[in-house]
Amino acid sequence: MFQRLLIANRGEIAMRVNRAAHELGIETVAIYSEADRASLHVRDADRAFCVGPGPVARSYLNIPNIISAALISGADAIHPGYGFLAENARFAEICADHGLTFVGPAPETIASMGDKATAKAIMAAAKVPTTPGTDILDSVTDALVAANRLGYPVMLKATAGGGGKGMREVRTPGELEHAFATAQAEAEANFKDGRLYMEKLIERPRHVEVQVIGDRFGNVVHVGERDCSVQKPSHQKLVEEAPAPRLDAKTRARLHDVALSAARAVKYGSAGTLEFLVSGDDVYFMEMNTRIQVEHPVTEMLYGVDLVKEQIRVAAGEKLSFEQERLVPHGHAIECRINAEEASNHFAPAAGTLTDVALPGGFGVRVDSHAYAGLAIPPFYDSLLAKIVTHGASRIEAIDRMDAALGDTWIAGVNTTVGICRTIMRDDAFRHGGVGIDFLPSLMTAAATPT
Amino acid sequence: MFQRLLIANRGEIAMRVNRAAHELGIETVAIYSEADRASLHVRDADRAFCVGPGPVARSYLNIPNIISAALISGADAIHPGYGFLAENARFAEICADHGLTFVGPAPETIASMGDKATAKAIMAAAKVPTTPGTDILDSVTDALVAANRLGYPVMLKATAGGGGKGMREVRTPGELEHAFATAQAEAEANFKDGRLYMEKLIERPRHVEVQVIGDRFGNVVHVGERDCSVQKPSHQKLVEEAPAPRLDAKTRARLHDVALSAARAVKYGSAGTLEFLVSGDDVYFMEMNTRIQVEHPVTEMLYGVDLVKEQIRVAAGEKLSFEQERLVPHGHAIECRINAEEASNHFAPAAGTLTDVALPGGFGVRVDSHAYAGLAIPPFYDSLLAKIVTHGASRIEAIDRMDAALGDTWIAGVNTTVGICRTIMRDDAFRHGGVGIDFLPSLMTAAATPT
Amino acid sequence: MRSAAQFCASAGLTRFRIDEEELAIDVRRSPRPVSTATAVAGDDALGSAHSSNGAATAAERPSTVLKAEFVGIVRLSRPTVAEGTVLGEDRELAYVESLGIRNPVRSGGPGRISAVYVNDGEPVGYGQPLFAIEA
Amino acid sequence: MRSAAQFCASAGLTRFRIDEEELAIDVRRSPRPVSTATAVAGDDALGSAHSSNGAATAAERPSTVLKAEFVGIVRLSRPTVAEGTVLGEDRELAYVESLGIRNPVRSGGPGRISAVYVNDGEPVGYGQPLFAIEA
Repeated sequence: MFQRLLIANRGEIAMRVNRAAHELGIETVAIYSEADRASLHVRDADRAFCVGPGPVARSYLNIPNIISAALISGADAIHPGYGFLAENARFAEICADHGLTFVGPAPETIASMGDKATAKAIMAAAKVPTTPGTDILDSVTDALVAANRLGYPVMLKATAGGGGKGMREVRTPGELEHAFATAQAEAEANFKDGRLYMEKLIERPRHVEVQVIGDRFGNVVHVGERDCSVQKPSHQKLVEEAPAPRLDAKTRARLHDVALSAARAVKYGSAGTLEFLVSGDDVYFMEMNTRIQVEHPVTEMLYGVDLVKEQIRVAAGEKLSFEQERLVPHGHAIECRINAEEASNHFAPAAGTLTDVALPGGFGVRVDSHAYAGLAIPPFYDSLLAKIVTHGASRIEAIDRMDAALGDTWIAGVNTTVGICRTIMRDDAFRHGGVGIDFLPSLMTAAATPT
Repeated sequence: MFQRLLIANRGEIAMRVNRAAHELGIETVAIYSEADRASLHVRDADRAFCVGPGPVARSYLNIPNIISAALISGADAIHPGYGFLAENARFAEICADHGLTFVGPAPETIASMGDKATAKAIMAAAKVPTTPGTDILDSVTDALVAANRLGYPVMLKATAGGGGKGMREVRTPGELEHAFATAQAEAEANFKDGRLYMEKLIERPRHVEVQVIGDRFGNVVHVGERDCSVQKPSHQKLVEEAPAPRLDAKTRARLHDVALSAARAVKYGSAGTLEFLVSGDDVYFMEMNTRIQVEHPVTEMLYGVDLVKEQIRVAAGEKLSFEQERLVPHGHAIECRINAEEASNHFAPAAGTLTDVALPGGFGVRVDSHAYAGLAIPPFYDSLLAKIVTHGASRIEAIDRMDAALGDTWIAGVNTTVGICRTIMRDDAFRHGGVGIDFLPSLMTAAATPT
Repeated sequence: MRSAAQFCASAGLTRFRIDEEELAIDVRRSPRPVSTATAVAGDDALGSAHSSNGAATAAERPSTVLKAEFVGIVRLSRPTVAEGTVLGEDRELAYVESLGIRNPVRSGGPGRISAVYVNDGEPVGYGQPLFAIEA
Repeated sequence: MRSAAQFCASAGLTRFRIDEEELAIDVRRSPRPVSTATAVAGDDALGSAHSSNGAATAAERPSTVLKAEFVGIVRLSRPTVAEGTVLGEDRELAYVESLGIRNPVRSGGPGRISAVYVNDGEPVGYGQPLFAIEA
């Protein structure tokens, strides 16, 4: 096992990794930006290094300072968390070059899954169903031909993309030229890579993803699926749950099987997630995230396994500590992301200082948070303040528990998503289960429209 | 089910009951003293009434104001939590007189279990093993005769006692007269009842208790045992766990059987606990607590059942929702009580204002707490600030998780028991398991002795 | 005990009493609690548990706040007083009905009603301000 | 963007740069960051994350704090300076060894060393004070 782990992240996920490491008897080294000097993840670690000023490019993406911090503190491994450097293949290589174990899959796996077209090709070869689509499009003319073949509506996507950037929905041939130009410009600006491809647009699908974890001996298991269909208009997830409600047993089993095949195809040796669009009985592979995800606690509560501890163990060369047969889901789990955001204003990030914080506890409630009264929220990072996860014997019990827990959540100083999450918990369509990714945008539109 | 529940308590247990009620769709009414105006339990409730000034006799024990608050708010039931009025049979009767359901057992059960001698007699009749002892002692002479019969060491106890008050250990005949007089005076002062009885002193026993819950149809189940041997010199519990470690299967089964017999003997129709002393293979009934206990979360985490919700359900006349066979323990659970106390100064209560609060979250960690930054701790009430409970696949995992979670617990403004709890988690004897009630006093003595 | 007194002072309480166990202590910040010049902004425990109270500014005015001593329903006595009503002598302004018992609220002497904080038939908690009277 | 600037000001930063996405903004509170009269109490992030900094009082003194620009091991250059050392001209006081690269720390001109915050061979984080120099 590792002696000392540097955690190349901040906030709640840095705290999550720190806890897992401490439970395993591993010393921890935190990094922080000047803006995060007072963050809990700094307090919780055994040692901490400031690696740069607030903006991410100079701190949490500052590879030389991060690697140097690992080396001078005697760390033997680096956990990247999610975001930042978590899916940066070059960073994983640099770690290896300096004798540091990167807690994640092999750099080649990160690279191939990070390129959407490559990922899709690999998956198609492994007989994983993918959305009908194209290779890289050389021109608008190519795009028009392809759209005619696939049938409208279609989606233009940046091959290097993520987070909804460089994506455009195209419903008629007339819209295509403008959409192509703007998507290309956005992709160029965000990823310095303007290449686009096209996919058939699956309308009002559900977003269902499958958690997998493998070791370096070729063992790989799935840990069930999560339904992440409740997404903001920006396609960012807000509420996640497991198991996926109202999914027939055959489709569920197919998702699990397909995810396992995919993970085996790339000899996957860490924790990862395969994201699918589900429309009726059809499942389409979207992408694979080669990291621990924000919403991993949903799966942990459902299966009673510690994914982060296991991810560290397998990175240290240990065998998976559980077999597929021993992984049994119990009840239902739901996560709400409490963000410093103004839901009624297009979820705009809210800046400020937390003046009052009381997070819910009690039976069946898990909280992962770096929030405390007095914390000034830096404007440089994402707006997640807390993840509240509830577990219940049934889905409705988990929902009612979440509703009650949100009622006991007190955060003052900034606007948060507590209110909108509560609205969702009380929404009839959500309570019925099985909503698509159009659910939350429609709900927001309805709420904004005076009746 | 009830429409509206008044919660006649404060702090974390009031919040715990409030949550359970909200999950059941019941409106809640809080009560508070003038000293608790800013308490979270007030914020969390749907409505709240101040019932008196800070001192408990004028607020949380102010029966007329509490009953009046229930009546004017349209409550149909009262949950007493633990402490305060929870085991006051007269209060339970007054509730009934006003058409309010008392969430607890029948007043007669509270009364008979509240009188230790009566309780012991009932248990003996139900063939529940009790500590060899006496009826009420009329004089020191009686006491000397009894002690000779039982054999030294013996324990003098107040028949109306609790919390270690009116209790005296007597190791030789020469100590008896003084012990009798002081125990009697203490019992008189604390309980307005100076009557004493005597029991054989079981040396260095373990404190193991069994959770039971019954409904009003005669169904009753046990929900396993808890080991509460880690007690302060004052006999107050500090760390509790389940299952009891290093208890042989036969003794464990015997405890469960005996507890069920006892609960059936009194037709027990609520949540309750039977406390036993365990010494080797011998088990001795101590007392029955006819309320939900501080440490109930340990059992909830181990069995995955919500005891408070179930307690409310059965009080409302519903049948128990689970059968004995469905109650299966998973892994191991440990609770640490985080008190505002100075452990190194005989656990003296610490007063002050909480200036910084960050409680641990994450996988396998449950927190029940009313603490937040800015809270001024009133001097009138008990010193509990937070209960941290961890669950693990194994006992050692639960302990290591607790150790790590305590390391991520930040409370500034008052002294707390975080440090001593962490010391316990790292203690070899504790980690080995099966320590007696002498464990913590010995540890404190050793820590106070310069080496 | 000292911590209790400090807490009491910091909480702005005018009086508290401890009569548990062996102790029986009654602390008052003024000899006549009913006519103490204490200003209370209202029973705001639910709405603004964290708001600082405005006692400092309001305490300058020589006004007495009569508060509920019992949890119950307040009933205004006839003739009903209002802001500005001048009382020539001690009289009953209202009573708090609690468990069927009428607990009278008296002015304690002559004065002018400067505020009526409650409506007839309203539920009140302990210590909730009912009337303010200027001498 | 404004919120970024406000945050920066409230955090007492002298300089920050955003060069993500379409923006490339470099904000400085003084034209020469290295010789800015900024007092820093020490890299106390671990020990006193909540302490307010003493910048207001110390900022009166005309002293420049040289801080580490890289994470690494600080090596004092020969001849080693100490508190009181007077420098006639710009010179290298130390270097921060980071990933095998020597990153020099220069005085930036003449002056008197008023403080040495680090020991030879000590690991340093970004922004950690190394020396204070009075002009």
